[in-house]
Amino acid sequence: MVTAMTAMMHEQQTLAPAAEPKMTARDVRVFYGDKQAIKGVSIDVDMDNVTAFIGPSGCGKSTFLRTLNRMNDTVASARVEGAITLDGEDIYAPSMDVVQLRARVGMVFQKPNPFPKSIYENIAYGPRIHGLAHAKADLDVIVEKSLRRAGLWDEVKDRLHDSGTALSGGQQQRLCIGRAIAVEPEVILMDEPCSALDPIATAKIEELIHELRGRYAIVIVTHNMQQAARVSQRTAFFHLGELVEYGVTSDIFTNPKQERTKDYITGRYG
Amino acid sequence: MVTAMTAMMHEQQTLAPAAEPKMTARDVRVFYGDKQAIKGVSIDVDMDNVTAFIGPSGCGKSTFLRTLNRMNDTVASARVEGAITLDGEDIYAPSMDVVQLRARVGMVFQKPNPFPKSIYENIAYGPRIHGLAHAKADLDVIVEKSLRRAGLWDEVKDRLHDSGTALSGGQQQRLCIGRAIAVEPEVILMDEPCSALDPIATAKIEELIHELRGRYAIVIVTHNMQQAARVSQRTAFFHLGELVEYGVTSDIFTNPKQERTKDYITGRYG
Amino acid sequence: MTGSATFLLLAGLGAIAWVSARARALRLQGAARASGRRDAVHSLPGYHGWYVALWTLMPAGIFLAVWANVAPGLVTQDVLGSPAAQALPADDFSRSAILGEARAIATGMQAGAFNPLSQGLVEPYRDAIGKYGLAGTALAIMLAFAGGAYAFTRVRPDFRARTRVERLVMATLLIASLLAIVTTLGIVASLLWESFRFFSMVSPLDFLFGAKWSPQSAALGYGNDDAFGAVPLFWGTIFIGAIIAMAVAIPLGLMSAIYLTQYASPTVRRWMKPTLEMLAGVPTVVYGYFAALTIAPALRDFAVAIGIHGASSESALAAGLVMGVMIIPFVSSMADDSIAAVPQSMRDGSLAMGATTSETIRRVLIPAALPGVVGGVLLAVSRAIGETMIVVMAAGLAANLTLNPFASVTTVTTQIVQLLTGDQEFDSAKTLAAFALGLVLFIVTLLLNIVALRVVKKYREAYD
Amino acid sequence: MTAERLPTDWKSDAMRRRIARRYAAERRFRAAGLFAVLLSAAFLAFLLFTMVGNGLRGFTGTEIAVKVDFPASPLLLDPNAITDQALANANLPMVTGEVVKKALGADAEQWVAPTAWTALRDAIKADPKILAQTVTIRLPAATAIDLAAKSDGSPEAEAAVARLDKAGLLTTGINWGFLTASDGTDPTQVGIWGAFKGSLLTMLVTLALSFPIGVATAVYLEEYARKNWMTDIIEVSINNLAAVPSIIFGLLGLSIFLNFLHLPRSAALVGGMTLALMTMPVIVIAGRNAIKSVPPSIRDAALGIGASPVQVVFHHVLPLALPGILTGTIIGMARALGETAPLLMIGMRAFIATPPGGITDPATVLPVQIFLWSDEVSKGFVEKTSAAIIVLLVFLLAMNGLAIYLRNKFERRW
Amino acid sequence: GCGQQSGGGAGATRDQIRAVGSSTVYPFATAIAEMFVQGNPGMKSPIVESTGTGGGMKLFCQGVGAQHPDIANASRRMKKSEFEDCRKNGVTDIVEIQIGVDGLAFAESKNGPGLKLTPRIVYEALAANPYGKGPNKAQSWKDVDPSLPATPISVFGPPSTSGTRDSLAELILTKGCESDPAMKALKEKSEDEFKATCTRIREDGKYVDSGENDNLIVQKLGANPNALGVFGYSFLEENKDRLKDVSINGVEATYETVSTSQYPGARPLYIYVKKAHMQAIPGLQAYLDTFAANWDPNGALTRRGMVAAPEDVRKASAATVKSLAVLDGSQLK
Ligand SMILES: Nc1ncnc2c1ncn2[C@@H]1O[C@H](COP(=O)(O)OP(=O)(O)OP(=O)(O)O)[C@@H](O)[C@H]1O
Ligand SMILES: Nc1ncnc2c1ncn2[C@@H]1O[C@H](COP(=O)(O)OP(=O)(O)OP(=O)(O)O)[C@@H](O)[C@H]1O
Ligand SMILES: [Mg+2]
Ligand SMILES: [Mg+2]
Ligand SMILES: O=P([O-])([O-])[O-]
Repeated sequence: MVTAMTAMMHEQQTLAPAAEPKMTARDVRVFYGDKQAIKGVSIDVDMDNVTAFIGPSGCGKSTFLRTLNRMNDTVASARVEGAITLDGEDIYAPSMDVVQLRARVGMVFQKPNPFPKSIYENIAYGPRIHGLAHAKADLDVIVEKSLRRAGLWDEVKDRLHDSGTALSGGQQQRLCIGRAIAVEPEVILMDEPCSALDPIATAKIEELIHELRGRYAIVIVTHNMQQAARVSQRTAFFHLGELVEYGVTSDIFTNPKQERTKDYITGRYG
Repeated sequence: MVTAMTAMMHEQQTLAPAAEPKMTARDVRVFYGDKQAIKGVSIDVDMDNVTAFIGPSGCGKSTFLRTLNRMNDTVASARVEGAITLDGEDIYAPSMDVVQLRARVGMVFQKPNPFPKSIYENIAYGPRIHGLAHAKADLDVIVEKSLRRAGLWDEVKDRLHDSGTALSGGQQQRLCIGRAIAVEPEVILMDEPCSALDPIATAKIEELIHELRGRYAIVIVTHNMQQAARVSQRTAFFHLGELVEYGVTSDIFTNPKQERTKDYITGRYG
Repeated sequence: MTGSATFLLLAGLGAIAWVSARARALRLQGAARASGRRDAVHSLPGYHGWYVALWTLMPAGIFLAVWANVAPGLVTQDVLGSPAAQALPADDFSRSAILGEARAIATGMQAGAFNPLSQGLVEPYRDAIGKYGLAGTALAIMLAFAGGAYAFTRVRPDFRARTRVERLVMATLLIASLLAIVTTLGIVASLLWESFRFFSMVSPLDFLFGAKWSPQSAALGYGNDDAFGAVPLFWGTIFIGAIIAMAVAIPLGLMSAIYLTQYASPTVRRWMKPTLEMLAGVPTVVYGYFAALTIAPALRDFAVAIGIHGASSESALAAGLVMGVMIIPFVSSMADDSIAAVPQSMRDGSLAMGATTSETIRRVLIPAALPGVVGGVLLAVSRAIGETMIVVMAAGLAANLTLNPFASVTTVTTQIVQLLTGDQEFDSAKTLAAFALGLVLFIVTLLLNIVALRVVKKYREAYD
Repeated sequence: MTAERLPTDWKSDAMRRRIARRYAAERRFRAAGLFAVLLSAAFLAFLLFTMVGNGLRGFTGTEIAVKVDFPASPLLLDPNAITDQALANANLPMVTGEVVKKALGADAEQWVAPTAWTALRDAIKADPKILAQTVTIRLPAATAIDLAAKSDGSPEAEAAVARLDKAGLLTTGINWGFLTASDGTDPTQVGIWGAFKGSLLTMLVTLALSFPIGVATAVYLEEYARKNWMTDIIEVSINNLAAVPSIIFGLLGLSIFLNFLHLPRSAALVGGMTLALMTMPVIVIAGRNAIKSVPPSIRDAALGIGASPVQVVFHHVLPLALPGILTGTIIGMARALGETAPLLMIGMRAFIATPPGGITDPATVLPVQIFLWSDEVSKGFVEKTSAAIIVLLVFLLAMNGLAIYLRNKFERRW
Repeated sequence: GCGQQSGGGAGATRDQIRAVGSSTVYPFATAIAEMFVQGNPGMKSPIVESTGTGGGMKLFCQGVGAQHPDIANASRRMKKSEFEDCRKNGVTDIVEIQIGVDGLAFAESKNGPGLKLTPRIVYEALAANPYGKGPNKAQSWKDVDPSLPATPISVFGPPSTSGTRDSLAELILTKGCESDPAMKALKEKSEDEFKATCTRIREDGKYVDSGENDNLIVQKLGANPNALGVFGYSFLEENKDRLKDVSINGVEATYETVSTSQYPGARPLYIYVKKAHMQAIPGLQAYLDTFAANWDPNGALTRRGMVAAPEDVRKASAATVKSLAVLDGSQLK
């Protein structure tokens, strides 16, 4: 299998030079009640590379991802320790406004979850609540731009006022990406964005991620290793709540340093 | 990937000689309302071989399987056309008694579904309703024999009166197989019996299937190709409601005749 | 200045506050946004508007609410001081009636004077009301301006107006939800207090275990001893609500649910289910009327015809039967839910063994759904024993301890109504007994519900 | 391993008989289910049929045409000064009696309703000029005549009806007064308007209190409440309140609203408050279920782009939950509208002949009016009671129907 | 309308008359209420609640003020204890007006056995403890008096707080009880014991206490041919087609016999008015006038089944309506 992987790597884009980290996590521990789901993870996410989190089910990928925009706040039992910064600012500081944080760190979920409103309203919602547009015209511009960036414009431009839920799964997921883009985030977190999609839709999303790279810091959780290999430049391998290995994607897949990583990517478990 | 498959085949048992078919299906079409789910499938199932149905999700494997014991009768919108026989008798003939048919063609489901009764009662249920045992002693004999055949006796003999739902997933699935065996069926249909189980439990069930082979005609649906390769002697590949290819398992995996089969087993889709 | 004018004025002020604060926020934020820092701007301008508007309206509103309670007293003081008031009669009620009338005329709520004395007081009233109205309005406006101004100075691009406004919303929601506790406490307090007084006159043991109920004789002054034995009431309640009604409702409800969920075609189900639910929508007074007028006489004639002794025109059977019919939808919808909650795989498993549908239902579905069904039945029982109108209209008042369904029995709720409507005797044990009965009813239905919900919940969890 | 058992011989006689028996049992069971459904439905049909059968007649009334020769009547009224007071002072009841006697015979006075003179009054008021003329005025018939004309009555009444009919003086038509009049003592003259208005005012109070509070509570509990002892208490309270028998709320209203707070007895305000306490938990529970059924992914989506928790609820959750909340509210209101027992406790059972003007005026409500009429002796009230029941049922069934419709229409699978 | 606020001693007003009390008087009070509205255009209809005489007295005596009723209807005279209670709560000036007479009627279904009763029979059939000789064992009327049929005793009657029940005790039971000389002697010895023996009614189901609703009793009799009902004469009058009278001492309750007090169950009907409310409640005087205008033998009330009071009583009552002379508590029992 390892050879198959390596083959895929060849298609992959080259690694961008190491850059100033956009977000940093230091010794992050997350607890659900008494149960520790993340055990001291430190990681840097930079602007120019797509970072992939891989690991077997239940290892804490989603949990960790959600600490990055404090979506874990919505889980009553969840408790986060350690330090996470965005542009050097501690996002768990009391002075941090969560609402603003989430506008800056957007999120795309596993299952496409458009609002049961029109396509237009789906995109316009974020700019509206954040006061990014004052006139209808501004909003129109934002909607078009976001849909274009999400690669959905051509498919939906004639039916902007149809319901977002009437789109196909892949279109819905691109709509959600467009919705996240519309508030001009700095970081986009994606939690298994393709796992509910068919291969063609998946290919589209992967292509989109390529295009968005550089403009936003992107973190993507996946348990499809081929996908990680295809879309990311850096890969973090989680196991049982620990960050086992973090490095350049091609290194991780071709030359893992840790035994556990190797076992995982060669399919011994997971 | 193909090579990996072939390696697995070597462990597989040899194909039994072609036998008198136990069940035959001729040009079977199934409709859910207006939607056609099965498009003219003809197939023979014999006593001595395990037959596997494979194919991508939604291709109609379960639907076709359920026509074999008329479980589709319970779906109000389902309509079956074509001819299916059991020992030469048309099972859709008005004179066919469904209750009897289902006792003769047993079924095991994807998710283990023991009744919320004791282990003993789970097994005894079928014999009781069919009046196969008259005295308690008869019933005890049947329960023990069925549990032994299902490979569960040693694990549960001391707690026959515990609830069947208190068993582990793999044990529950064997209990369900035991339950099906208890009414002395002639055919056993299994719809992805291992997909809810862990590898160890899966191995146990596969072993059980080996042991049951020959005594019952066995049809198993799976979308784990390795499993099909391991347990079956004949494999039917379904795609979009059609039977694309049907033949000796090792042929299908090493030397598929159809392009679609080949694409599927090499992982291009599904 | 009248109340509505003040109200309009304040509303206007609030609107102005909203608009101007919003405009200011918009302007300031435009500048801040240009600076480029994302957290330079916090809340949408609208939130600033709301923040300032709330500060404008709330203090003034609270003040007005207080003022509305204080001012009439001040007005009356003023009027009483006027010369015309000297002629007022001394007795309080006539006096306040005259004052009230004068005020009604002064405020234009009444046209002419019924009492000549009040005519003279109209002018003083008008003056006083005008004076205090003006004072109140002036103070309220001052407060509005003060509040608004304070809030307005806080409008800055990074001011967290949204957080403040949302905090108020949250507080409102919390307060609303506390009302449930207040209500419960109110019920418990009123029941406990009156019951306590009752039990200081009648021993709780006599009440709970006594077999003779004749509050009438207690009221006639023959003493409270053995007049308040509630056992016949409890028996009547159980006989009608838990035995006869359930004997109707359980089989019919359960079998209807089974038929509609397992056998009926979708069309039949679509029509019959709401039809049966309509049985629960018929008001109980209609059932009562029906039971008393149609069912009870028929049953009595029947009983007499077959020679049953002691048949009464307000038989337990009539009330129980009709109540049972009313309860059918409760039982059937609970049974429906419970059966639907049994996983489909269970049903498939049984059918695939060659069981017939009825065997599957009786041997697999019902046993699996049993806790849910039992919970539903308990809820239905609790509903039946608390049901009032049917028994008030169709059951009797005779506190009999009998097993004869054609005889008349009485129930807890009937007696509560009897004791409290009409017969409001002097603070006798008799009136208070109604509250003691209410307390028992409350506790019993509470326990039934707690148990039922437990059972249902536990069972639901088993399949989740 | 135990000895092998031969495969079952399904064709054996014993097996065949067994299967026949099982199928028979199956048929019996199924028939029992059908029987249960039909019996329940039949009961409903019987109830509705009885009510409609008895009640339709309540919407009709009988009138007797009486020739009135005003100049010859003992009426002293100045046609140019017709005021309410003047009419009230004119002793019209006596005049009416005389007029009827003159037109129809000495024993005819009891054929017209005791309140028949109001018809005379209204005629004069409508056109004072008739005071100088001889006109034919339709006077409402007395209960006995009314019943005899519509179905069967006492022999004397039947005889009178036969006589009047022969003379062509009797007409039976729709009695609009039943929808516009209020309670009274004469069954031919009573109407439901007063009780209906009382119901309306009571429901208004109930809705105004229970809907906002109920929805706010549901939102708080479902979306914001942290799991702690207070939330637990609120939750337990609400579940319990939903199950408390309605009469207990009446006891609460009596001892707190009337005896402690001294709010007005018999008023729609108190009735509405009492019923609101009863309706609120229904709305809370329905609201919570509706809110719960909004998929969490919608909340995640909104939170994920930086909506605040309050925005999430007000922009997304509530609009989506609204149909469910409304369904619950309608059901709760329908229950409140049909409720009788608690209102008896707070004195809404008095004789009130003028419709309430506001929520603090004494009032009664439809179901209580039904209860009161059901206790009236006069046989004329039987059909009026059933007619009032029809009116109430029409409203309730419409409300329940609307709720069922809403539920089916908006029942969505996410 | 709404918007009335209380506070500062001024303001609690009511523009509707409010009457509570006897169910026997209720039909007359509502009829008068109706006539009052028709005769006084613009006035709101009085509120009449049927609570039973005793219940009405309790509400009536709770105090003076808008939240308390203005009028108590009674089918018996106010009791001393009630008067005291009123006084305690500040209701001192009470105007007593007799509006008419009613008979305590005994009736059975049209197809009933046709009983003929005397106070003694009624007493022996209904007393809890006839003549103090132990619990009442009579099961059928025949057990009480051999001349009567053997139908089981079953009497629907009013509850303890109703004036009708008091009348039953006073006019019938006590009379029947006194037919035994021993009881007369007991009366001398111990008033209380006499009362208990003579007026306490059995509670074993033979006497069915039917709540504050005479109409209900009427309806139940229709369905129960063997039962006897006790209620006001007007209800009997209204239901002549369904019920028939049961004579007492051979006298049937008719308009004649009741008005001349020849019928043993004849009793006066009263309304009690708070003088303090006369000034405060609009229309109260007019309401009383309406009563006075309609209680003549050919007035509207007799058409509703009331029996007019003798002429002298009517005159006295009319005078009271004018003068509003206050009741002197010392004459009460
Ligand atoms: N809300 C929660 N409450 C309690 N435990 C939780 C919760 N969410 C997740 N967990 C636990 O935390 C651990 C990490 O879960 P997480 O969802 O982050 O895994 P994951 O790597 O994303 O898995 P998957 O690939 O299945 O999505 C798991 O053991 C999970 O059971
Ligand atoms: N009850 C039903 N009503 C309508 N359509 C159905 C129903 N059950 C299945 N189908 C449709 O029939 C087609 C075949 O479904 P089926 O369940 O047989 O597929 P499958 O091969 O078993 O898939 P999987 O591997 O996911 O179990 C699908 O398109 C499915 O959506
Ligand atoms: Mg995850
Ligand atoms: Mg399948
Ligand atoms: O209601 P009563 O007339 O019997 O008091």
